[in-house]
Amino acid sequence: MAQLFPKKIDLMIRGVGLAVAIGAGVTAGGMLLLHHPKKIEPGYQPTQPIAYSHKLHAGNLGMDCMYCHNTVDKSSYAAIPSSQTCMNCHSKVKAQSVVLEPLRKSYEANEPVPWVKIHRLPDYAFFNHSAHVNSGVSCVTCHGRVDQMIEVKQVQPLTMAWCLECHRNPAAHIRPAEFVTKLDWKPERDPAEIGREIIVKKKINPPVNCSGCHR
Amino acid sequence: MAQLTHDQELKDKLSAPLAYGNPNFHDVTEAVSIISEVKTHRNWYIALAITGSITGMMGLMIAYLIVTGVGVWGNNAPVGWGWDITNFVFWIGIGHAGTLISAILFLFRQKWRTSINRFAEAMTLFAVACAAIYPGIHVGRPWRAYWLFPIPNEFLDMWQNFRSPLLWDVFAVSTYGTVSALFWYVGLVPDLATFRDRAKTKARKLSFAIASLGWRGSATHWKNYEKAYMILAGLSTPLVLSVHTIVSFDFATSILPGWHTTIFPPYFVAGAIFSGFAMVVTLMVIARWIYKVEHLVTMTHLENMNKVILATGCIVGYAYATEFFIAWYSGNPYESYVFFVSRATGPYWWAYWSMVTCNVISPQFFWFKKLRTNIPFMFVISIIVNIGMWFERFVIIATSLHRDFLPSSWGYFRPTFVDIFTFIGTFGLFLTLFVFFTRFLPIIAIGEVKGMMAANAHEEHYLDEAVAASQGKEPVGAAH
Amino acid sequence: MSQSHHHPVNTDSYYIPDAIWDRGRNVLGAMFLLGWGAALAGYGQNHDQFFQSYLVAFFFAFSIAIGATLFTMIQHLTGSAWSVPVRRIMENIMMSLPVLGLLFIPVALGLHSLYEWSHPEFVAKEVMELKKGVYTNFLNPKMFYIRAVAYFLIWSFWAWKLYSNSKSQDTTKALGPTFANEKWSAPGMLLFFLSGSLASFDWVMSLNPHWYSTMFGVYCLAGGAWGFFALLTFIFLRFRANGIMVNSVTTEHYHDLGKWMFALTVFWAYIAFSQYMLIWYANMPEETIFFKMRRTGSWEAMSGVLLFGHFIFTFLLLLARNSKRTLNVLRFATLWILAMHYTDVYWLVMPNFHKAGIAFSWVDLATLSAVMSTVGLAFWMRLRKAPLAPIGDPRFKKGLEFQNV
Amino acid sequence: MADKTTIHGMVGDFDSPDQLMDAIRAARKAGYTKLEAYTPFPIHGIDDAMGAKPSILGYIVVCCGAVGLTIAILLQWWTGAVAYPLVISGKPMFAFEFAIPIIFELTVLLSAFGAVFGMFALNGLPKLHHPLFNYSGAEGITDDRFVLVIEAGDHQFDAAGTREFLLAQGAAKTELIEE
Repeated sequence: MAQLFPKKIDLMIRGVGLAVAIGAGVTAGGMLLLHHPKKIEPGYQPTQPIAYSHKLHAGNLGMDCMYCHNTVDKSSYAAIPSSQTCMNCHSKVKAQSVVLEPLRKSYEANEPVPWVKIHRLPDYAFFNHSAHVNSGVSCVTCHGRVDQMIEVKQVQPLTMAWCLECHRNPAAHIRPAEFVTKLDWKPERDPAEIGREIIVKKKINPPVNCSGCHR
Repeated sequence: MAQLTHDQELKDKLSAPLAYGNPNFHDVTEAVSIISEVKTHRNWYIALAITGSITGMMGLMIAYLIVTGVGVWGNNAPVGWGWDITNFVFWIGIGHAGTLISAILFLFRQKWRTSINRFAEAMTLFAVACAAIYPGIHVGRPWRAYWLFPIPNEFLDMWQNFRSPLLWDVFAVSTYGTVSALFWYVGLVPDLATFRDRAKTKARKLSFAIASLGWRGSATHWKNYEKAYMILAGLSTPLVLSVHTIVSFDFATSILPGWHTTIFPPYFVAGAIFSGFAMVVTLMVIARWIYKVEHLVTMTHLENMNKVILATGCIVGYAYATEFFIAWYSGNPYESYVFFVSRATGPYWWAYWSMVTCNVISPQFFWFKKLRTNIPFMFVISIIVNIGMWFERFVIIATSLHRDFLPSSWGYFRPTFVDIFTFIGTFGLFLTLFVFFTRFLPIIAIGEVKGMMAANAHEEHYLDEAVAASQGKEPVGAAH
Repeated sequence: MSQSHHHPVNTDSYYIPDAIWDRGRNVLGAMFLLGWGAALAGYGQNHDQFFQSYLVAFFFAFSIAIGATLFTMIQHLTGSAWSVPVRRIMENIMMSLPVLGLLFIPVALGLHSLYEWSHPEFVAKEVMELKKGVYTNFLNPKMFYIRAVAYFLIWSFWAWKLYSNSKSQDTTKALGPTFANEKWSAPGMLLFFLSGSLASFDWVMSLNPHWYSTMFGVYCLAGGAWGFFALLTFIFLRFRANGIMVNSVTTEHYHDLGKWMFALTVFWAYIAFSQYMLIWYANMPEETIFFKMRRTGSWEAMSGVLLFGHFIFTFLLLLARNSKRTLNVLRFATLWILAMHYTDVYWLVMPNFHKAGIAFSWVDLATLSAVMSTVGLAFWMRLRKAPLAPIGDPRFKKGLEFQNV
Repeated sequence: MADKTTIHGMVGDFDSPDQLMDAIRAARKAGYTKLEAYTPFPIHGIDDAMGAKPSILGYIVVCCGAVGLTIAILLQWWTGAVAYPLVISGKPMFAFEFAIPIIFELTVLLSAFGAVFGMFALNGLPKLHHPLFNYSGAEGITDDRFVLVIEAGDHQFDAAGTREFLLAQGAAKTELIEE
């Protein structure tokens, strides 16, 4: 039997093996670092059928969130305002604006404006808006400074772990109910301290078991 | 002459022959290697075409399932686990015989394992491959199947629930698959070296040279090899028990009547060995005939396997009996309902009694030596046993689920064509892998058979002495 | 083949020397007299305590005997050679079964002290409709006695058959009895497994008539087999110390006996853990009561002793190859295992009576001594009636020269 | 000898395992120390005959198993009780009862890795180039030949003398193989 391979083959095999092992380690580590959930920008920002500016309405004009989203403290769903709500003002203000053409059409045809939903939770996750709002969780906690956004985009990951972070340790995110829609609220004391007092008073106990949300 | 034949019979009865025709070491190499070395036969391509197209059909079914969703299966409420889990447990169970033969019989110094262990280990691997398909597609989103593994997933920033038996299963099955593959490969290395040394073509020589890693068979090699083999056998033995034990935990940790019973772990293990041995018999009967290795895989091997089938069949029967007895003894109305109504007399009575007939009654024929050494008969029984063991998993799953606690949520499971063709397709995959295995790799552990022959030759004189002593004679050359 | 193994010349006699036999008889006889005397005194003092302690001792001896039978049959079925030199002693322990039939009488007499279900007023209070049928048809004194008689008839017959077949070979060296025992062993395994499980349901599980576990029979048999291997090894170590069969039972055989003890340590732990985990996990009150009782008061400490002593310590002790080949380690292991097996049986039985915590009594020791010395004396008598090993077995020579790889 | 560095050793090729065993014993008696035997299957007792030390693989496996055990405990405790605590059907965040299966599986998995890769490492595999493959009859080793190589590094090695010695032990064939 003759040698099938040259003498240096065994050294080469070990070299290649080592290189592959190091490469795999670096790739795995890199993926873990770059792909870490905390590194993923939510940033979902679809184009809406009407170029509506939250900054103008909620920020500059100072309209309360609940003027339009009027069910957030009563229902599990947050209402998207109907065209009628918009027309309360826009039948007078900027009544002829080209930008608002789709709105007027929808109003006349009695059909909703096809707004694109931005903050979507999966079907298997049950979320109750009123429970959160009435407990004193501000809009800003999940939706960010909408009053500063011309076009709304998603700023929080809305992942399960992100929900749980607050459910496990809610104090810092709880404020008196009257300030829920005040997105730029600045407490004079430690917010966690205020939160703890409210938690005791309202007996708030966010669920951390599976069936709390997956019903 | 008559005396000699009679003596030989007695010797065979004391220690049944593990090879016929007194082959020497070279004959063994030749008999096994030639299978892979001859020019590929036309029938091989035909076999591959058949099994390959069945596998292809499975591929189509799985593609359809993934594109459409698990609604294409017959699973419903309340029978949320249907054929997917049934087939998963069925295939995992089949695999167990391979490890049993390679590891447990090794530890028990059962020499008859040597001719069949390679084949049985291959069966383990292929069966685990078939089984692993099911959890993958059952999750609904197979492209997320890696969420089963302990990697924090990138979207939810969460960890698996290690308190769930389903996750234990992931660990058990993947550990089992990995360790079986390693065990199989370690055993193959010396035989791959044999193939390398016999290879005539350059391509064959190079590929086996690489696969055998430069094995030389030095005393140092064998020393570490035997130690590794012993340790792997020692590890695989509890491992194989743990796999079906953990599969049984999937059911038994719940509080569902008919699932929650403490005998499940050993009962599942026995059932797995039972079905696995039956599958080995089915395949071995065909393979030893096609590849003409009847002198190496002898009737002794087949008979011993049938004895194991009988023993494990009785253990399974013992478990059925205990469950029934305790269901009655407990006085628990839910337990009684499951066993006496749901299973024995309910809408699934046909499945239940098929299971009992195939698993408990059919192996009883093996009490008779005539029947357990009859090749057509054992072939039929081995298939019946596998049908029975499939029914066992189906009965456990469907009968316990189909009667929920409220009569309003009672149901009945009917498989769809996707269920049926996927299951048939797994047999295609299983056989395709076998077709490749028998073509390219040594189907019998050449080195181990030689080792067994050397050891046996050494023990021949004990038999001579014993037979002579029983006839009141001193054996020839009794000076030992 | 010239791979000759160089063995010392085997000069063993397979008959027990009279002096040693007399000494053994004296020790066992003294134990017998003291044990039964004390046990009867205990009976006079407190009937209930006597029967409870007696049940522990009886079940301890019984589980070892049935373990011996199962393994004797396994040796026949697998045609194993390594175990032939030690098989006669296995068979001799197996032959305790007829004696245990006699020793069952006190259990039968103490029915009302032991089993709640034997009291009609307890049965009358039963609220579960289906369970009432169980009392009528199964758990009642009459059926209990009938079953016990049936068990002991089957067991004694089978044990006698296997034993006499084996003994008949000693002089004839015929092969027939080897084949016959193989034939008897196959159905025997099935029968002993079924009846052994049923007996452990009857005698121990039904102490709490509402608790049930399908695994319970396997649990008791696994523990019994474990205790049996310890006893077998212990006997051979005593033989060795007295110069009996020193060349026949070598380190190689002790190594294998050690492996069996190790394997059964793991097997018992597997069964015990599976039973515990399934009940713990499902958390159903009618099942968890069993473990709740055994985690009450000082019973919890005994549960811990079982976890660490029965499993973890023994596992680590016997894990290494060297410890199975070092006879001093092995001697300690056998005593340890026997103590742990007794603890296990005690733990199964006693919490049903002493709910607050462990309550050891001197009667425990007295009954243990009484039962074990009775079984032991019968063992000792048989020891002189036949060679100490099945010298006519066709695999005997092969077994003598057996080596571990 | 000037060319000693390029010579690997002298091959003695035997017909049966018994002849090989006798040759090994004789070679050791004759004072040879650098021996290696090559056989188609493991031969019982050959390690004793060659005076080889027992394999250390067991220790490697125990270490790997201990690592697996530790990883399994830490993984389950850290993920379940620290990083992602979640109440699931009233079970504790970490308890030994449900931790056992994965502890067991990972211990076995890493032990098996230790056994297989440890064995390859101890045997120096893969080794695709080896002086033995220069022997013209090397193919027979994986079939039915039993080969003893007395290596050139042995202080008693002497091509002619060693060949004589091997032939005297009944070698069917001898050959000097190069490095």
